[in-house]
Amino acid sequence: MYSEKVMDHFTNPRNVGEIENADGIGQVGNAKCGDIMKVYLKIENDIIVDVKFKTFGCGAAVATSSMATELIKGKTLDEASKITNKAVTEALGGLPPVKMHCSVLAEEAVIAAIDDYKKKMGMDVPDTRCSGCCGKCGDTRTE
Amino acid sequence: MYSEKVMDHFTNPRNVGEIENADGIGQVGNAKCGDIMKVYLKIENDIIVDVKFKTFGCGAAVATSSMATELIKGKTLDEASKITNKAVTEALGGLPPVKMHCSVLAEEAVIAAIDDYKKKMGMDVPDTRCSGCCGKCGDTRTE
Amino acid sequence: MDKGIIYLDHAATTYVKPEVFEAMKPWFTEYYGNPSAIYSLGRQSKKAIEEARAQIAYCLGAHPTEIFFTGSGTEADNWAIKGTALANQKKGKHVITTVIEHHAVLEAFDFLRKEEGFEVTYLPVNENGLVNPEDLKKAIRPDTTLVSIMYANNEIGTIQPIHELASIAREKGVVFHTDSVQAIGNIAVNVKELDVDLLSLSAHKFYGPKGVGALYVRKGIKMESFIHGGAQERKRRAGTENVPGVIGMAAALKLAYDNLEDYNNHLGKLSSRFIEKVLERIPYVHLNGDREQRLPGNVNFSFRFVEGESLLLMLDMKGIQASSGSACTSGSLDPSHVLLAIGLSHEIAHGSLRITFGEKNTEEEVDYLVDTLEEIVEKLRKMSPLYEEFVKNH
Amino acid sequence: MDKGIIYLDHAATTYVKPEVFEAMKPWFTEYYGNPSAIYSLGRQSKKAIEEARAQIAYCLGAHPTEIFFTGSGTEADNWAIKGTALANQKKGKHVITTVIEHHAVLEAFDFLRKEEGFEVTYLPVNENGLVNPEDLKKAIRPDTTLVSIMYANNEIGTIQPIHELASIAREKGVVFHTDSVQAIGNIAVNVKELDVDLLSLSAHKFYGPKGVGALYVRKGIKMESFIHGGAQERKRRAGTENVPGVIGMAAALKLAYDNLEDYNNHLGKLSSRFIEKVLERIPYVHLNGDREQRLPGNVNFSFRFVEGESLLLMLDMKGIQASSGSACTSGSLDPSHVLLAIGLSHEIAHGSLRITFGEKNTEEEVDYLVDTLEEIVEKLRKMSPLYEEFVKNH
Ligand SMILES: Cc1ncc(COP(=O)(O)O)c(C=O)c1O
Ligand SMILES: Cc1ncc(COP(=O)(O)O)c(C=O)c1O
Repeated sequence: MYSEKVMDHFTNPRNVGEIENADGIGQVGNAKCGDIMKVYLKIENDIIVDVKFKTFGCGAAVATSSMATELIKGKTLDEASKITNKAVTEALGGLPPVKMHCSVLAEEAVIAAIDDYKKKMGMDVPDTRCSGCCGKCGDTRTE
Repeated sequence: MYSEKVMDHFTNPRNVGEIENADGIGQVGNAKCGDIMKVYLKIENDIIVDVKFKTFGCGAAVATSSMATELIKGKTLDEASKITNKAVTEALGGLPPVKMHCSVLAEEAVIAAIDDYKKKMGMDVPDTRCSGCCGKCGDTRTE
Repeated sequence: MDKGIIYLDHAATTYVKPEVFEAMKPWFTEYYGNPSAIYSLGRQSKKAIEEARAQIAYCLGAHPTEIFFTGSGTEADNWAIKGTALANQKKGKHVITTVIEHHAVLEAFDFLRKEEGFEVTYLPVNENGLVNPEDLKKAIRPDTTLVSIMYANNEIGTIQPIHELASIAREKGVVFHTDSVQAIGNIAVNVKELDVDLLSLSAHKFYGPKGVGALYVRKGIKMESFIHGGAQERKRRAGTENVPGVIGMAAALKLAYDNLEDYNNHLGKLSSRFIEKVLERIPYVHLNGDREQRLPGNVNFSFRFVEGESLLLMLDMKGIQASSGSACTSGSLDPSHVLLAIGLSHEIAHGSLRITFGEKNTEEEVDYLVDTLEEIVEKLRKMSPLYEEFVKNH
Repeated sequence: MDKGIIYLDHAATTYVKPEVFEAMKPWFTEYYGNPSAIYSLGRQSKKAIEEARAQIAYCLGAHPTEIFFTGSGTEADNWAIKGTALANQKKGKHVITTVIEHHAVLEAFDFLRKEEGFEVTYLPVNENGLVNPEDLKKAIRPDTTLVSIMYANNEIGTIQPIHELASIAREKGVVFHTDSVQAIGNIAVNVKELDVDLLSLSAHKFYGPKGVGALYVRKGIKMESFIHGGAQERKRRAGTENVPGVIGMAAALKLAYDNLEDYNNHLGKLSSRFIEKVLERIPYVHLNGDREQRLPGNVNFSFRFVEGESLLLMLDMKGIQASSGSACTSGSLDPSHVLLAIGLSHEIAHGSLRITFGEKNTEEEVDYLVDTLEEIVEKLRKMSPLYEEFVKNH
């Protein structure tokens, strides 16, 4: 089902944990959907110097969380904001079609954490960003 | 499918053949139904001294023909007239349900041959007797 | 199979027992005649499948002419439900089932509802998964023609009071079907004692082969054929018979009935040990299903703050093969309809683990399972934002 | 099997080839995981059935997602016909088939006709059993939604011009199904070259196991599910997969395709020898079916004045296992609808004998068959009142 890379990130997820006094925290998803991801950011000079996550979810959710945090670590906020579910999945060598929505969760959690930081800093944050399932559950339920 | 006794009568049918100048000949069934039986009788003093048959038909048709001729051989016409398909089947140790109509054929052929003799002798013969399938084909087709 | 595998998913399927396989073997390559053929090779096959039918009938307390072979438990369910509902639709178009049926039943009813204009009443269950007979009584209407209630649930193992339920239907003259796919082989099932009209089974759930099932149809029950064609199965289910399959099913059922008590005791011991140890060692755990009215080999737990698929994957890495009602394991995004029906929240339903023991499992395996589970649940909770939140708030 | 048996009924069923059985074997007892399960044992089964599907697709020139496993050829036919006719009934309720189809097809159409209010046109065949494409052209109406024409006939072996027929349907936008249960394994079948929409097969006709078949469904074809339930077969055919069965089917099909030319030559030689010798030595014989457009291993004779069942029983006593279109072998009282459709009288149809050769048959067996036949036909004619009459009149 899952590729070796996915299984590696699931079995040995990178960056699991919390950051005390994190500069930005984002949580998306909900227990109803079966997937929750929470991201903690430590930011210095607009650079993500540390990132941790906690995820309640399936193998793909854990693996994408792990990969997404790896991808943004050391990046500027601008670079990190451009993270896409496509990039996360590609870095993992693909996901089964029914699991694609999990990669969206990781993208959204990262963005939510960045937004949280920006809000705290008094910066402008577009309202249109969603958090939670964004209807993705329903989308894939028809598979 | 068939009992040993049926198979015995099918493999070694008794009384197969014709009788030249037979005193009574009966033929029932038709090729449409897949079963035809023809019975030849040699009759002396109201007693069936010889009987032969020819049958076009399935294993059960051949076996019942054989058994029916055995049953009437040496009998008086009156006794022979009372032959029933039930008696023939029982003597064979039973037939599969779908094959029961074959035993009717043997009964009818014997009766037809006796009737033929009686007619030749100028005796009264009830008209109601049927010859041929007597609708039996249709009856069992719904099995 | 790989040395290290501990198979704990006997409700999903079972291996074919060696004795069963031996019984099937000659019918593939040696005695291969078509049972419809009249020559010796065919008659031999015919005789064998009729003996298999008689064997199965005997085990179930039925008459051989009441047993029809199918290609799966799902086909048996489909045929039973569609076949009787459609045959009796002039009498009425109301049918009854429960919210915790297997998809094979639920989707057959969906078909009746959506394609054939039937009205379906879904009986609820209590928090243990039990149907209340009073609910059935109330649900039956003059236009009700069919009730279908599963014998034992595949997820939580709850066993329904089928005799009581069937009697209610009988009294009102309504046809009663039970999907006994999970029950057969685990508990003694007798159609006459139960007084049911239709009953489905599937060989691969009791150490028989996959791809063969059967439907018991009480004599006189009016129903349509489902698969049309040749004259097999007394013209009610067409298709060349799966000769090795039905022979395997009969052999497996006989073995099951011969060893039922020992098997039950064995499973019961393993289950009790497992339940006790888990409750003792792992906090925030919920045992699903009824404690008494359940299949002896079924244990269904929900581990809070943990998601089922992750749990399964980690167990798999330790060689343990188990199942979950988590959405993620099914391809849909909703967790098991059964777990929701007994009142679990989505979160808790997502964290379910189903263990179904079988004949070869041992107490050592149970202990290994508990050790492994404790470790994995802890690991997963450590990375669970739900657990983090819970700890902060308590 | 008994030493002395000569099996000449390969159109009824075949034994499972040893290589095929070997391929199936480990999947009963060793690798028994449910393909829907996510742990390793399950994934292994899933991988195996997907490989089997790919293998079958490759042989047939289809895409793997176009292959669906079923529990028999009959189920594949039922699903194809009912599934498409019902899914397209808003477009129209006229469907077309032929008078010589297998019961699996004819009865599915009967169902549509009697239960669902469809109108069915039955195309006739000529005296060799061939459908005239012009007849199909004329039969298609604006409300026609489905045409089903068998590839090769199971009784007389006649092969239809499927590509030509399918093209006619394609032109008019009508779905085209072919029952290729008898063709597969005997002749090369490629769904893309044929340009058909649906095609049925059954493993036990090409040295695979009984109780497993498949339906090719061209991508984009609108059809309803037939067996509802779990998410197997991409939610289109529910039920736990018959893992050893589909693996056996794939192995058998591969073997068949790898050896098709040799197999054809072998069968062709046996058939020619048999036909020549019979025509030379037995009078009043009629060869049924087309001399050119026929399955290489099929020979169907009618022996005048002789009834088929008796013939079969006597052949059986000599160890020869063969088949007949006689009414008596089918449980009904009408002879084969196929033989009547090609214009045989009842009498001649009753006297038919179908010989279908297989890989292990030899020329010696053919010679023994001819000798035995000559003897038996003579014996039966001697006791036939029809023959007596014939002789008297000639
Ligand atoms: C032409 C044809 N179609 C369909 C079938 C049915 O296949 P099965 O026996 O697998 O149901 C058969 C054989 O019985 C057949 O010869
Ligand atoms: C309760 C229940 N009913 C029906 C089925 C379907 O049986 P099968 O897999 O043989 O189609 C299953 C198992 O999958 C089951 O557990």
